[in-house]
Amino acid sequence: MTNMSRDVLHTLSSTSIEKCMSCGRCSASCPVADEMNIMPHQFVALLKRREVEKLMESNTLWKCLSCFACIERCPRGVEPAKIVEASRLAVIRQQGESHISADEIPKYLESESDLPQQLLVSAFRKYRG
Amino acid sequence: MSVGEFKPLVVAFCCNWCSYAGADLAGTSRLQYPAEVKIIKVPCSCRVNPLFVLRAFQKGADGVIICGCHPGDCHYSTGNYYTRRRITLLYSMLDYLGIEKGRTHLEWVSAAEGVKFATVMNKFVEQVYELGENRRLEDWRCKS
Amino acid sequence: MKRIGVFVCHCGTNIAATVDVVKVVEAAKLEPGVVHAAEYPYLCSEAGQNMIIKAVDEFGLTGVVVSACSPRMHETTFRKAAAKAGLNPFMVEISNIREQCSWIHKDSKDGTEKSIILTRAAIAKVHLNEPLHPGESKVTKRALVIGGGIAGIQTALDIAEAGFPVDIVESTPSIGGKMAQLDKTFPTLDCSACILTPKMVDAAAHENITLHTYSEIEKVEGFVGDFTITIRKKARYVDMKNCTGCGLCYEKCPVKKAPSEFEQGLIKRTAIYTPFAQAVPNVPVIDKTQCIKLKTGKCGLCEKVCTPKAIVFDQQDELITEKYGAVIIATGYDQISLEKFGEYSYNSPDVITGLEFERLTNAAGPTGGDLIRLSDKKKPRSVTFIQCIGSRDTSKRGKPYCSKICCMYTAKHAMLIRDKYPQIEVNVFYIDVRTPGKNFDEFYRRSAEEYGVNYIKGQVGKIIDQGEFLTLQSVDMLGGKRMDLQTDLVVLATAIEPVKSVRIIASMLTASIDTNNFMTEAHPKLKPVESPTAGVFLSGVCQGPKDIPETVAQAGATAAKVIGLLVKDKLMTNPCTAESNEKFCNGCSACTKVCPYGAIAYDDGIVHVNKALCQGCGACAVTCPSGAMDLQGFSNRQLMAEVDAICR
Amino acid sequence: MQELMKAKAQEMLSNGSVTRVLAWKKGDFETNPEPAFFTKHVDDMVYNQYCATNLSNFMVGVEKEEGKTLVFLKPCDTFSFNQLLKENRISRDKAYIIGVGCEGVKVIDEMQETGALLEKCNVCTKIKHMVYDELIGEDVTRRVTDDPLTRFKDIEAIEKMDAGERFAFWQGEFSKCIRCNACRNACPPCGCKKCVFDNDNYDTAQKANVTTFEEQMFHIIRAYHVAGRCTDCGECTRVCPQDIPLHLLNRKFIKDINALYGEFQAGADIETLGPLTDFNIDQDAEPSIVYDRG
Amino acid sequence: MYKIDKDNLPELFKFLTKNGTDVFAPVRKGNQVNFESFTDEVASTLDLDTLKTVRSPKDFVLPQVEHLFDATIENKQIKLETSPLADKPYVIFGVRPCDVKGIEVLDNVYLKDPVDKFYQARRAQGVIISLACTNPQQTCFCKSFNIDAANPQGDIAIWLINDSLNWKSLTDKGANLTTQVKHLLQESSDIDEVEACQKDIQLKIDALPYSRGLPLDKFTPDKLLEIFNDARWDELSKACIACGTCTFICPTCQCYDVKDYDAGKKVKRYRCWDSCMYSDFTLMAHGNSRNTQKERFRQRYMHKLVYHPDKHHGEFSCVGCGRCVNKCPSSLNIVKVIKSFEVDN
Repeated sequence: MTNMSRDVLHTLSSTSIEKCMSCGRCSASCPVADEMNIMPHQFVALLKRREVEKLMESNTLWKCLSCFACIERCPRGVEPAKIVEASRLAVIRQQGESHISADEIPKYLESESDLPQQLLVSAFRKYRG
Repeated sequence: MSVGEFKPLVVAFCCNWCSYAGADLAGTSRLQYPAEVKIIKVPCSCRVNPLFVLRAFQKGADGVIICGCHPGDCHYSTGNYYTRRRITLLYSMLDYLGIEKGRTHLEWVSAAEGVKFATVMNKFVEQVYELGENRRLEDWRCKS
Repeated sequence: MKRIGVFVCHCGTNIAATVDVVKVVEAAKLEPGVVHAAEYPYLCSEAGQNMIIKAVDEFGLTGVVVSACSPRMHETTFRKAAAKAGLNPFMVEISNIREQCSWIHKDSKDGTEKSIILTRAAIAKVHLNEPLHPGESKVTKRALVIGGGIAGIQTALDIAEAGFPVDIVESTPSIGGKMAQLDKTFPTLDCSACILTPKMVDAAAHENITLHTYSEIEKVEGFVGDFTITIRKKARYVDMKNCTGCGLCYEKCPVKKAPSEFEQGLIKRTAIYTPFAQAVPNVPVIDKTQCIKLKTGKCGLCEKVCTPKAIVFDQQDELITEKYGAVIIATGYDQISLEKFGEYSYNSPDVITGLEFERLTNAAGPTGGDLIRLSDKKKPRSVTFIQCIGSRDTSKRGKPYCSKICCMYTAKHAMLIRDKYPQIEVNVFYIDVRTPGKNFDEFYRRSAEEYGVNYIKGQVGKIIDQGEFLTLQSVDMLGGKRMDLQTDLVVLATAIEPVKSVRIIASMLTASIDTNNFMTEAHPKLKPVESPTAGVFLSGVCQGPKDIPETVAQAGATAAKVIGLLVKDKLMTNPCTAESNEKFCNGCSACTKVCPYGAIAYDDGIVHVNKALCQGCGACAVTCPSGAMDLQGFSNRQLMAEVDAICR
Repeated sequence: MQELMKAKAQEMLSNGSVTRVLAWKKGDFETNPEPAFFTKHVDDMVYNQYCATNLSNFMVGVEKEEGKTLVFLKPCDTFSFNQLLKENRISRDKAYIIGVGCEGVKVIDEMQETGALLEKCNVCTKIKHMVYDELIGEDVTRRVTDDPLTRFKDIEAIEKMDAGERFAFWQGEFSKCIRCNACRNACPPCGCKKCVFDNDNYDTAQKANVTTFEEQMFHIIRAYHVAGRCTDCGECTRVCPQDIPLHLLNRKFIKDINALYGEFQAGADIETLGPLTDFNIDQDAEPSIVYDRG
Repeated sequence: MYKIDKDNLPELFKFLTKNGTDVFAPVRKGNQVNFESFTDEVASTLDLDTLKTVRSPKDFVLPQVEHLFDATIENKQIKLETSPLADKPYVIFGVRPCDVKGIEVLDNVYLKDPVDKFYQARRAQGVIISLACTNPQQTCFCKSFNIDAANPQGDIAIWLINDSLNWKSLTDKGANLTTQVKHLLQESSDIDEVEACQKDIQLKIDALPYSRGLPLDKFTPDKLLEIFNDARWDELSKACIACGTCTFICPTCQCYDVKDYDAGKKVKRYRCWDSCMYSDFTLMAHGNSRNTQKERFRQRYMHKLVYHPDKHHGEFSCVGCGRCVNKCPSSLNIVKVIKSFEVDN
C-alpha cells in the first residue's frame, strides 16, 4: 500500500490536484462531509502531501455518495469525487476482497426494505474489486 | 536535409499585434514548443500573400501556419476578415490538388493566449511529423 | 554594397543560458554583406547601445541586425540608438531569439541553430531595407473620455487642467458611475459622495470640459491625432438649458414601476427621473418605455407642473460629430450576473450583493441607511458575507481572475455594521483575505480584531432560505468541521467584469481586448495605460480590476500620457505605408475596396496612396495581382527573402 | 444572322458612328475564322459556330485608341465585358455592343470539326446577354441545361478521389504544361500590364516550369489571382495547346465561393464587390472548414 | 532494305532498351500523341497513325529547360560545377519528314561554330528513325519547303505499309543501329511496294489545300527592308495575344533565355525556351527594343522567312508541319502571313 505513490493515484483519478486553491467549497457542498473523518478538501490536501495511508484508512471512501456536488461546485476543476473513487478502487483492488459480497444482495432484495435495485447495482459496482 | 531522423521545418506567419504578442507571452511564460517552428512577423495576417505560403513550401518548409487576431479584434479592423476568405480558398485549392491537409493551418491567437499559442504549435508540428517530409509541394533543387 | 553589422545579446543568462551566442556571432560573420558581428551581455543597456553606435561609425554600417529580445520590447530603443549614429532608424532589424527561441527551447543545440537561422532571416531582410522617413500628421488638440465614472472624471479634470478641451460621454443620465452608489470608501471610510460630488461639480463647471450624458458613441473614424467621432445624444425629452432641476416633475409623475438602476433595483423609480439627488447635470430624463404620454399620448402631468416649460415630448436623438486627438476608454465595470450560481439562491430577498448592501446602508439609499432584511423589513441579528462569488473560478460559470476590491469592501461593510449595530453578529467566509494596499491590512485586521468580525476560513456550498432565517451549508476548514450556519442576511462579494458595451467600443476603435473583456494594454509594465492602438488610452477598471485609489492614480497617469500627445503640434506617422508602382498598376482598384482606412484613391487609370491615412496593414498589397502595390518595411521581396533565409 | 450583322456593321462604319468593327474574319479554312478589326469594309466578316474567341479581351487593346468600337459579343463574352468594365480596363462609352445569339462553339482539330462542342457550351447556362446596345438573333441561343450545377460535376468527381489520386491526376495534367502563357493571355481578368511571373522586380519571375513545383505554382497563383473575377468563359481550356482542363481549377474556386460566401457570378453586374474584396463578419466560415468537410 | 512486322516493334524497342539505348516513340495519352519513353505500360498505346505529335521532337535536342551549372559559396569562396553532358544513346522512332528537317534546321544553328556543346552531345547520342506520312493532313505544307514527305531523311527511313515496316538505313548511325537489331529484321527486296506507297503519298500531298505552293519567292533577303516596313504587319498582328504557343510547339523555333535560380544552398543557372512573343524577350539593360506586339509578331516571321534564309543559304526556318496553324488561339499562322504577301501593294 505504501508505495502507492501519488502519481498512481494521480493517473487513476485522471485529474490534476495541483489546481486546488483550498477554498473549501467541495466540503461545503458535500452532503455527507460531516460524517467523513477526512473531508474532501482535506482529502485533496493530504493527497498533495502524498499521505496516502491516511486516505486509505479514512471512512471517506465509503461515505462518499458519488453525488458529484463537489465536482459541480469546484471553481478550479479539481474533481475531488474522482480522487475519492480512485482511492476506493485502489483499496478494493489492493486487499483483493470487497466491501460487499454477492451473497449479501438477496437479503436486501426480498426484505421489505424498498431499496431500489439501481442502488444495489451501483453499490455492487462501487464496492467490489 | 539532415540525413537520419526527419526534422520538419515549419514556417509561421504571425501578425504583429496579436499572435506575435501571443508568441512572446508563450515565451515569457516559458511554454515549450518545438524549435522547428520559425516565426516571421507581418503587420497583419492580411499581409500574408499566397505567394509567400507557396514560396515557403518551395524552399523546403514541411508545414506553414498563419496566425492572426480573432475576427473582430484586428488592429486594422477588417484585415483578418480578408485573410479568412483568402486562406480558406487557398487551403481548399491545395487540398483539391492533393496536398496533405495537415501541412497548412490557420489559427486565431490573441495577445493574451500564450498557452493556446504553445499548444497550437506543439499540435501542428506533431501533425507535420506524422506526415513526414513535404514531397508533394517540394522543389528538388532546394533540397540537395 | 550593403555593410551590415550584427549584434547578438546575452540578455544576462536569458539568452546565453540556452543559446551559444558566440556560435551565432561566428555564423553571422559568414553571411554575405556582414562586415562586423559582435555580442554583448546587455545590448539594451547604455553601454550596449554605445557599442552599436560606435560600430556604425567605425565600420560605416548601412544596416544593423540586433538578435535579442522581442522587437515589441526594444525595437524603438535600438532604432533610436541607430538614429544617434546617423543611420536611418528603419535600417535596423530585430531578430527575436529570446521570447521566441532561448526561453522556449531547453536543448541548447536546437536553440543555437534556430538563433542562427532567425539572425540570418533578419540579415536577409536588412539587405532589402530602404531608409524610411516617418510622415507627419496633425494633432487635434481635443480629447474624448468614454465613461463618466471616477476614472473618466479624474482623467478629464487632469487633461482640462492642462488647458485642453475634453468631452465626457456618459451612457446614464448623470456622471458619477459606481462610486456615486457607494456609502463609505476604504481605507479611510470617508463618505463616497463627499469626495466625489465636488469632482463632479468641478467637471461640470470646468470651461474645458463638456458633458454628454445619456449619450453613446455612434461611429469612429480616423486614427491617432485625427479621430472623427459621432456621438448620439439620446433624447431626454427635457430641455437642458431652461430646466432648473427643481424636481417638481418627478414628484408628480404617476408612473413608478421601473426598478431604479441607481438603487440596484431595490426600489422603483418614476418615468421621469434623475438617478440620484446630487446628479450632475441635475436634469431629469424621461424613460420612453415607461412614460404614458410618450406611449399613449395621455397624461403629460410633468409638462403641466414644469414652470420653466422644459419638458419637450417631441425631442429627437441628436448626433454630434467632433474631431479628437485622443480617446480615453473609462467605461468602468458591472457585477457579473448570478443566474448561473443557483446554489447561492440569489433570488431570495435576503441574499444581496455588495453594491446592493452599499445602497442599503447609504443614508441617501432606499431605507435611509438603516440595515434591514428586505423580506420582513426586520433588523438582522446576524449578517454573513461570502467572498469570491464567481471570482477565481476557471469553470465557464465565473471569472478566472480575482476581482481585487471585494476583500477590502467586505471588511469595510463588516466594520460599519459592527460599529453602527454592535449587537449584530458578522461572519465572513473567505478563501484568503487579500488586502495588499497601503494601510489596507491594518484596516482589515482592525475590523477582525477591534470590531470582532468573525472571519471563517471556508466556503458556502448551498444557501437555503427558510423564511425567518437562512441556512448556510458551509465548512470551517480550520476547525475541520462542516457547519450549517444560520444567519439573517447574506451579502455575496460578487465578481466584477467590464461593462458589456466595451467590446463594441473596442472594435470601433480597433483597440485590442482580451477574452475577459478587459482592454489589453500596450505593455503590462512599460505602457500600462495605453492601448496598442495609437491614440487610445485606458483608465479605470476597463483595463483591469482596481479600487478607487488606484483608479484615481491611473487616471492621472492616463491624463499625463494624453497631455503628452496633445501638446505635440504634429505626430510622426508610421512610415511603413503602402506604395503603388505606377508602371505595373492596372488601375483595377481592387486595393481601394479592401483598404480599411480609405487611404487609396483611384483616378484615371492608376491609384495613389494617401500616406497620412495608410496604417500599413498590407491588405492591398496582397489583393494586387500584379504586385504593383507593395508595403514599405514589409515588402514582397523582404518577406520572401526572410522565407528563403529561414528555409535555407 | 451573319448577313444582318454585316449590314449593321457596314452601315455604322460608313455613317462614322463607329471607327472600327471588332468581329471575325474568314480564315483560309472554313473552320478557322480569326478575330479582326474592320475599318473600311466588312466583306470578309463571318459569324458561325467556329467563332470561339472572347472578343471582350481585345477591347482592352483598343481602349487607348480614339473613336468608338462596334463589337459583337456572345452571351458568355458579355460577362467578361462587365468584369473588365468593373476594373476600369475598358470604358462603356467607347464600345457599341451588339449581342449576338450563339448556338454553341464547335471544337476544331487539324481544321476539322470533331463533332463536339466546347466544354463550356455543354454546361452553358449563360444564355442572356448581360450588357448590350442591340441584339441580333438572340433567340437562336441554345439552352443547354437549367441546372447550374452540371458544370461542377467533373469537379465533384475529382473531389471524391482521395488525396493521392488527386495529386497524381493534377501531376499528370500540370506536367504537360509548356508555359506558353496562352491561358494567361487569353483570359480577360488575367491581363496585368506586367505579370508577376514576368516581373523580376518581385523575385517571382518564372519563364519555364523547371520543376514540378513551378508547374503547380503557376497554375495555383493564376487561378487564385482570377478567383472571384473569372466569369467561367472557358477560353483557358480552349486555347491550351496541351489540352489541360484548366477550367477545373477556376471553376473549383467558383464552386467554393458559391458554397462558402453565397452565389456569385463575376460579370453579372459591375457594382457587387468581388468575393475576395468583401467579407461577412459572422457568416464567413473558418479556414478549418476545408479540413472538416472531409 | 529490311522489313519488320508492326507487332514485334515492341520487342525491338525492348531489345534496344535492354542494352542501354533509350527509346522514344509516339504514344497516345488522352487525345494527345507525344514522344514518350517506351515502356511496357505504354506499349499498347503506341500510335503510328496520328500524323503529328503535339510537341515536336525538338524537345530531345533542345529541351525546354537545360541546367548549365551550379554555383555554391563556401565561407565566401564561390565554386562552379557544370552540368554533365548527355551521354546516354537514344532512339526517336516515328519522326515525320518535316520534323526531321526541323532538327536539321536546328543543327544548322547550334552545330555551326561556336558549337553549342550541350546540343552537340544530345545530338550525337540520338538516332532518328523517320516515318513517311501515309496520310498527310489539311494543315501540312511541307511541299512548299521542298520536303519530300514520301522519302523521309534522318538516320533510318521507314514506310509503314499495311502493318509491316520497310526499314532502310540512310546514314552510318542508321547502319550500325540496323546491324545491332539485324536479328529482328528480315531482308526484303520488294522496292516497288515502297515506291507505290511513295507515289500515293505524293498524290495526297498535291491534293492538300496548302500545296498549290505559297508565294515564298516574295521573301528574298534583298527585299528585307521593304517587307519590314510593310503596312500589313499592323493588321496581321492585331489579333495576336502574345502567348508563346506557336513558338513552343514549332520544331524550328530555337531561341532560349538564360536564367538563375537561388535554391538557397546554391544558385543554379539554366537555359529555357524563350518566345519572341513575350514582353521580356530581348530585354536589355536599356529596356526592350520591341515594345509593341506588332514588332514582336513581325520579328517572328521575318526571322523564319528572311533573316534565317539570309544566313543559311536560303533555307527557311519553317518546315510546314502546320502545328501553329492548328494551335494558335486566334487562328493566326505563317501560311496566312505568307499568303497576305502574295499581292504586292
